[in-house]
Amino acid sequence: MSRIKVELKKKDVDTIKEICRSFNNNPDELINVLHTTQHAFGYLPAEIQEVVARELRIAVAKVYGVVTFYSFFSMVPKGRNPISVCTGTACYVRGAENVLSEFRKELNIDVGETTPDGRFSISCLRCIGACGLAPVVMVGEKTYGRVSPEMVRDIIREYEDQ
Amino acid sequence: MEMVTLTIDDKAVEVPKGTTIYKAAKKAGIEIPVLCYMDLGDLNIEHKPGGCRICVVEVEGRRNLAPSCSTEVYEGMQVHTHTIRVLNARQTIMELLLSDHPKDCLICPKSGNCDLQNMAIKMGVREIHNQDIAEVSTYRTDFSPAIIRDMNKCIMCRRCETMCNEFQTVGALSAINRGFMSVVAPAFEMDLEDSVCTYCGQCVAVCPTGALTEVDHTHRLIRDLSNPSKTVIVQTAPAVRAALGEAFGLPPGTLVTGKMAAALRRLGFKYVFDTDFSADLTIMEEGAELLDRLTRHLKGDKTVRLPILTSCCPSWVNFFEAQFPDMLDIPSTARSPQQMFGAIAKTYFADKIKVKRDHLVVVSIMPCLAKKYECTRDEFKVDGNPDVDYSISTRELAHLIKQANIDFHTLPDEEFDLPLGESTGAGVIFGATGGVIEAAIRTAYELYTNKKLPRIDFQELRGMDGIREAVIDFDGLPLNIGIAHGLGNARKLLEDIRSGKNSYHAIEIMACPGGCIGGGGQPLHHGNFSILKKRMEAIYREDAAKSIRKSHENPYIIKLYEEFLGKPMSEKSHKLLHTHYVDKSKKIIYI
Amino acid sequence: MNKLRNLAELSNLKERVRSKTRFTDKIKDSGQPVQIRVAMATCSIASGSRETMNYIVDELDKRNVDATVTQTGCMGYCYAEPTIEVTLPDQEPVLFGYVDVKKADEIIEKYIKSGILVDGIIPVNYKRIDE
Amino acid sequence: MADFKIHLLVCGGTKCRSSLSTILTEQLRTEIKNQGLDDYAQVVTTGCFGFCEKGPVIKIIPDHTIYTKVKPDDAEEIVTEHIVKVRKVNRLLYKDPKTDKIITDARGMEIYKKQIRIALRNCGMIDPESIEEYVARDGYAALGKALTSMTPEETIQVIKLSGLRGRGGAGFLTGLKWELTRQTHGDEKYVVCNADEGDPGAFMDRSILEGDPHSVIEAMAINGYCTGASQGLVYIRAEYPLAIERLKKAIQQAREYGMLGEDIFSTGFNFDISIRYGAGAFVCGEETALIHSMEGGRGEPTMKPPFPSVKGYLGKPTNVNNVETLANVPVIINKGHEWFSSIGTERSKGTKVFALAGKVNNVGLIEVPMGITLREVIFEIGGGIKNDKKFKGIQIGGPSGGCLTEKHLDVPIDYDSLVDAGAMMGSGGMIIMDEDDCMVDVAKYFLDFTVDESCGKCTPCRIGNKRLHELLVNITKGNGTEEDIERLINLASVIKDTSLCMLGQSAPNPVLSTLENFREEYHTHIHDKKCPAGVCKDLMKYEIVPENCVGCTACARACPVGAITGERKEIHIIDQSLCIKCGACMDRCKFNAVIIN
Repeated sequence: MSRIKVELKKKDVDTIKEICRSFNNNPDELINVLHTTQHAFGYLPAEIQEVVARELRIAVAKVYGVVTFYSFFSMVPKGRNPISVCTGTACYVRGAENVLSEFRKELNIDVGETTPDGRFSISCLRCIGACGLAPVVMVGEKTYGRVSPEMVRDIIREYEDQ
Repeated sequence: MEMVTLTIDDKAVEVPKGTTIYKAAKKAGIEIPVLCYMDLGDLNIEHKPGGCRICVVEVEGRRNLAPSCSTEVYEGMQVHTHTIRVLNARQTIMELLLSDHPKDCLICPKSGNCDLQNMAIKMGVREIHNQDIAEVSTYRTDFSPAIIRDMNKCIMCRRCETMCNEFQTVGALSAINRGFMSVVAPAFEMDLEDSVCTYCGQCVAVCPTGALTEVDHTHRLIRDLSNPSKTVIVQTAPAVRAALGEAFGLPPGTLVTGKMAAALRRLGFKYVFDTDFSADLTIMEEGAELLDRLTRHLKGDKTVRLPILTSCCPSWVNFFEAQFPDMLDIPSTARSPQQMFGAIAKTYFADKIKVKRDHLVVVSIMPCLAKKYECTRDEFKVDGNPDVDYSISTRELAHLIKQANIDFHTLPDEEFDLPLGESTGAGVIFGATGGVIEAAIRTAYELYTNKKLPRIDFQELRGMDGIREAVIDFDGLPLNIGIAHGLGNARKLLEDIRSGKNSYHAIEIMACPGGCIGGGGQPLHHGNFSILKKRMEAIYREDAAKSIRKSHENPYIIKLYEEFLGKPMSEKSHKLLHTHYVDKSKKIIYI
Repeated sequence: MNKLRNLAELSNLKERVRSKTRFTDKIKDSGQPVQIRVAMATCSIASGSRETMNYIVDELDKRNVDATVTQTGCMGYCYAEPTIEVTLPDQEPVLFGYVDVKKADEIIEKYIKSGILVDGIIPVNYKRIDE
Repeated sequence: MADFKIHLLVCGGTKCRSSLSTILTEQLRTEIKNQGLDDYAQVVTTGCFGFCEKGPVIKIIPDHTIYTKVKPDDAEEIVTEHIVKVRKVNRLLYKDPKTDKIITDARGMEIYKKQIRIALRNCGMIDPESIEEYVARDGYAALGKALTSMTPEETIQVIKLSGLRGRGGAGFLTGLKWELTRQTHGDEKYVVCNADEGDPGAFMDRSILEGDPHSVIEAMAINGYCTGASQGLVYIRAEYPLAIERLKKAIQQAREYGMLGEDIFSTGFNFDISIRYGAGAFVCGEETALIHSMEGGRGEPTMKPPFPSVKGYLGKPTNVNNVETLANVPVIINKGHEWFSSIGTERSKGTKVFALAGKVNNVGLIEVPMGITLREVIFEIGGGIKNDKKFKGIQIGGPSGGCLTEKHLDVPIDYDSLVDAGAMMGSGGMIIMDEDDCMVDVAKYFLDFTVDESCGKCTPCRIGNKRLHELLVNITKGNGTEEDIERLINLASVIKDTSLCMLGQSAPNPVLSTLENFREEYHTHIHDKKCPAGVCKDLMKYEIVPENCVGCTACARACPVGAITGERKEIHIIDQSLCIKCGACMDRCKFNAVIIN
């Protein structure tokens, strides 16, 4: 898992401590804590995991083991406009693979990567349950249905100045 | 106990309810091959993740094959351990494991002593299909001062993870990633050196492949021994002599002190010394420190903290430096015997034989991997030159003896050289859990009470229980002693101290099961405590056979103080024989 | 305090809600306003049901139509999202599919105001257990 | 404004349209106009009736007549007879094949209603964010009934007798599972709702939680009452934000209304629910992995026994049930086990919710009685194959299931028949595939999924499935050999035989079932180096037909890798060694000069 070096500010550490406290510093709640923390910071760099481990009094190796186990957790920041291509079965048989490769080609990044300007990142997800609209692409919170490779450029253009 | 009867390969077996098929088969004399499974019997750790699936067997009426290591038997169960279906499955699984494993057995440090290799031989895998299109999981090799992690060779048996987390509670290792790329690693795949690893070596001791091995210094040693400008001297730790024989087929518990000394001499060491000597020295310093703290405490000095903790185990030192930084002031400041030996060897002894410090190479033979790290610590260097140049493990020594074609069995028993080879029984028992504190009491009692010890053997301090405690009567003063071996047990004691739950005066802690006799550098005991017990008996046998059994009566120790050090805790002693500890805990740094 | 302390209180609540809202295909007595349910599950929202619902609420208000609009879960017709169900007084509920803003306008104007069916009806193809 | 007395609803479903329903609509409209009935009758097109084999279908309102197999030529007769003379056109009426009776009034006839909604009873019916609407639909009556008039044992007995089996996959008898937890002694017990719906292409549980969260809450409370647990946990996918939001609201409301909390219905029964989030790991659908995940660890499965009912969450007895299973529970309590067990087949009772997706016209969420055939689901409820393509296969049970084919269309959908056919019920994903889908590619797709989702704990799943996937990739690249098939079969069966959990044990199913049902497609890839469906890129060759090429250079400009060369006005050539098969040239060519070979 690739990662970047970050420096935490005191207020960031306080935020993490507060999150852990809201789950009673209970190690059973590690995954909920990580969810909340990722929500607050956008990703889970090593430094944040160190704080979480300390607050919940568990080994940081364990925290890292959990972070790398679940695909939802990321150690690199996502783009400002995270693009998620659904590769669930319904989307796959309706051509999600072609849509995905079009995004990769257009943005010149691979799945799990972020464009150098930090604008876009691509990830795959398995079924958001909108199979009726397959293939489905999400950009941030917005869902695009029945996406064809031809639509990819237009979708990207919508976010170009963001 | 409720018993159940089952048949295994048409043999009827009766076993207690809850027994696994593997153990039931064993009872019936049927050996089922296992790979990830590890039974550390007396340590109360039975590692059976059911991960490798080599041990699968056929159970009638069951849809799929059952992992025998983790499937419980039931009444009337019918098990077949070697059907064609089973053999095909085992062979296929073995082939799968090998398809994701380097095939550099010829130069692998584990070759010849590798569970995976043995299993491959047993399974008769002769071909790995489609290897040309098979992706192989690869990881960066991690070189630390003591342990090398080559995770390309990891088969995910997870034994190391169990030792590191459940037994030692160090928490340096965890399974990471998922699926094909899953592997055991420190957090963020950082180097072990940067992690909380204590180098106890228990992971290395249980690793079935070449994934975790010790840093091998035998090549360096051969080069040094062949360099005429260098004077190479050696010290051997107490626990080595009680286990080295196992590597040559001798039964566990065979003492090979004399043969070992002879072998070392034949290997070309100029002087063959004994760490037991510096163990006696340790007692002088640590004992004095204990008495000093104790006396001040009894006088009401509030700045003194008790209990005093032993500090001769380097893994234990690493442990409290990383995980209990708030308690750095309670362990004894006395250096470990290995380091005391080095400090004296490169000053007192170097002067005696008129060899310059940097021409003198001090090598230690240790049952331990953390010792490899300990001698690299900056505190133990003078102008960059280490007091102990490097440490090799019992296993490496055995290998070297074999390599040099020395017939170990026919070697005569030889003595250690003087002066740093003379020791007392107190020095010997450092090798077993409880031994350091017993040695300390033998000396402290006499110094404190000015009376002769009514008895020398303190059975109440010996044994294999993870945490033990005893009260020793110091002529009216009841001295509360705590003993722990295994860092998991040490953690419990430390947490009790932190919360003020116990009131020990002195505590001995050893990181490995059984103390140094179960060290990470010893011939593999596979968790079999009977082997550890045999080694322990050997240690106490050697103690009992010694004419002098109290450290302060060692004539060469007395001479060392007279000629060189002055008295325990003198200025010179402080400089050469004591150390300080550093806070190695991860600090949360923010801006 | 909303707590339901016993079965009688539960049953009272049930009757109270039922008197206001229709939950069956059976035609009941008049007196209830037009009732509109908009499917608002993930796939509906992804297809624009939120826009449809907002439009309907605003437009009914603007056009002075007395109606209740509520959200509901997945109606099952993913292929025809957004879907809405319209129940006119004294009529069977009718389900419409592909209800974008334009369609919604048509439904309000023709069906809700005048009872004229428009294209895009989805026949209910399942049995309900309370009928 | 016209005041239509009669509405003619013409099915505009894809299947009916293909049998000329569009022309029929026009004919009807013309006829009505011709007969001057413009203000009296109106033709409206509708979505699919789910009665496709009898299409095109017309329903006439208000008298509920249904005409089947109506041809455009029948328009005049229908208008003249039915509307003007108010006489039914008998020959077009539906004849019940069982009784041979002609159905004149379609009301209550419901022949085309193949679905029964039990688990989905409130979905699309009530406002999921209103506990009051749930109560209005008999909500919390079952909890009240169980708490006030039934013992836990009696309640379990009802569930047992109903024959309800777990809807999450394996189909274990729900009542039995509850009983096991009840019988285990423990100071504390837990009930868990498994809402970690991970099958790609399945969204039944999400729909239930989004549409009717209270039914799950009520069932969990009943589950807690029966097993002796006062704590419930919902383990839900973090990818379902709407479901989470509605569930949270519902839990809050249930507390407000006293349906959760202390002394529920003044009976002294305490029960509350908290939520734990999944984080994107399919394997966490497996109960032991789910429990480890809830404990804050890696979601790795462990050996059973011990079963969660004995040693589960925090080492306590734990009863795990799937969302859909739970959604059935209140109805069973309310309507009785006899009612429930009257639906379905001998060994599979009740209904099953499926997410019908893929190349089918009516993609959607359906709930059908057990025992219905695949044909009915695909061709009636599903409205047939999209774009009139040829049906090729149906994947049931997601990555754990199997791919069934034409010859299985009349297999009844129930736990046992599906297993016999080589698939499994699974959680309810149903993906329809047509002639454009390559079955080797589909197998590869599912393997890619399981390789990605394998936890890595056991060898056969960690390495074995990876190797299976590599073999499939090799075949789709045209490098496969006949021995690879043998190898696939052996490897697949060993993986099934030796993997630790259901994920690994069932991962080879898509390979084995496609090998079984579509072996010739593998052979074509291996021997002819061709992909009949035109999916496997490496077996495709883009070529320029010299006769059609005008040398416009459009293709060469479109090619992202510069694989096309040629001077203006001269025939262009594609360098196969450079071509990445993106298809850009083909899209750009206006002269049909680029073809796939």
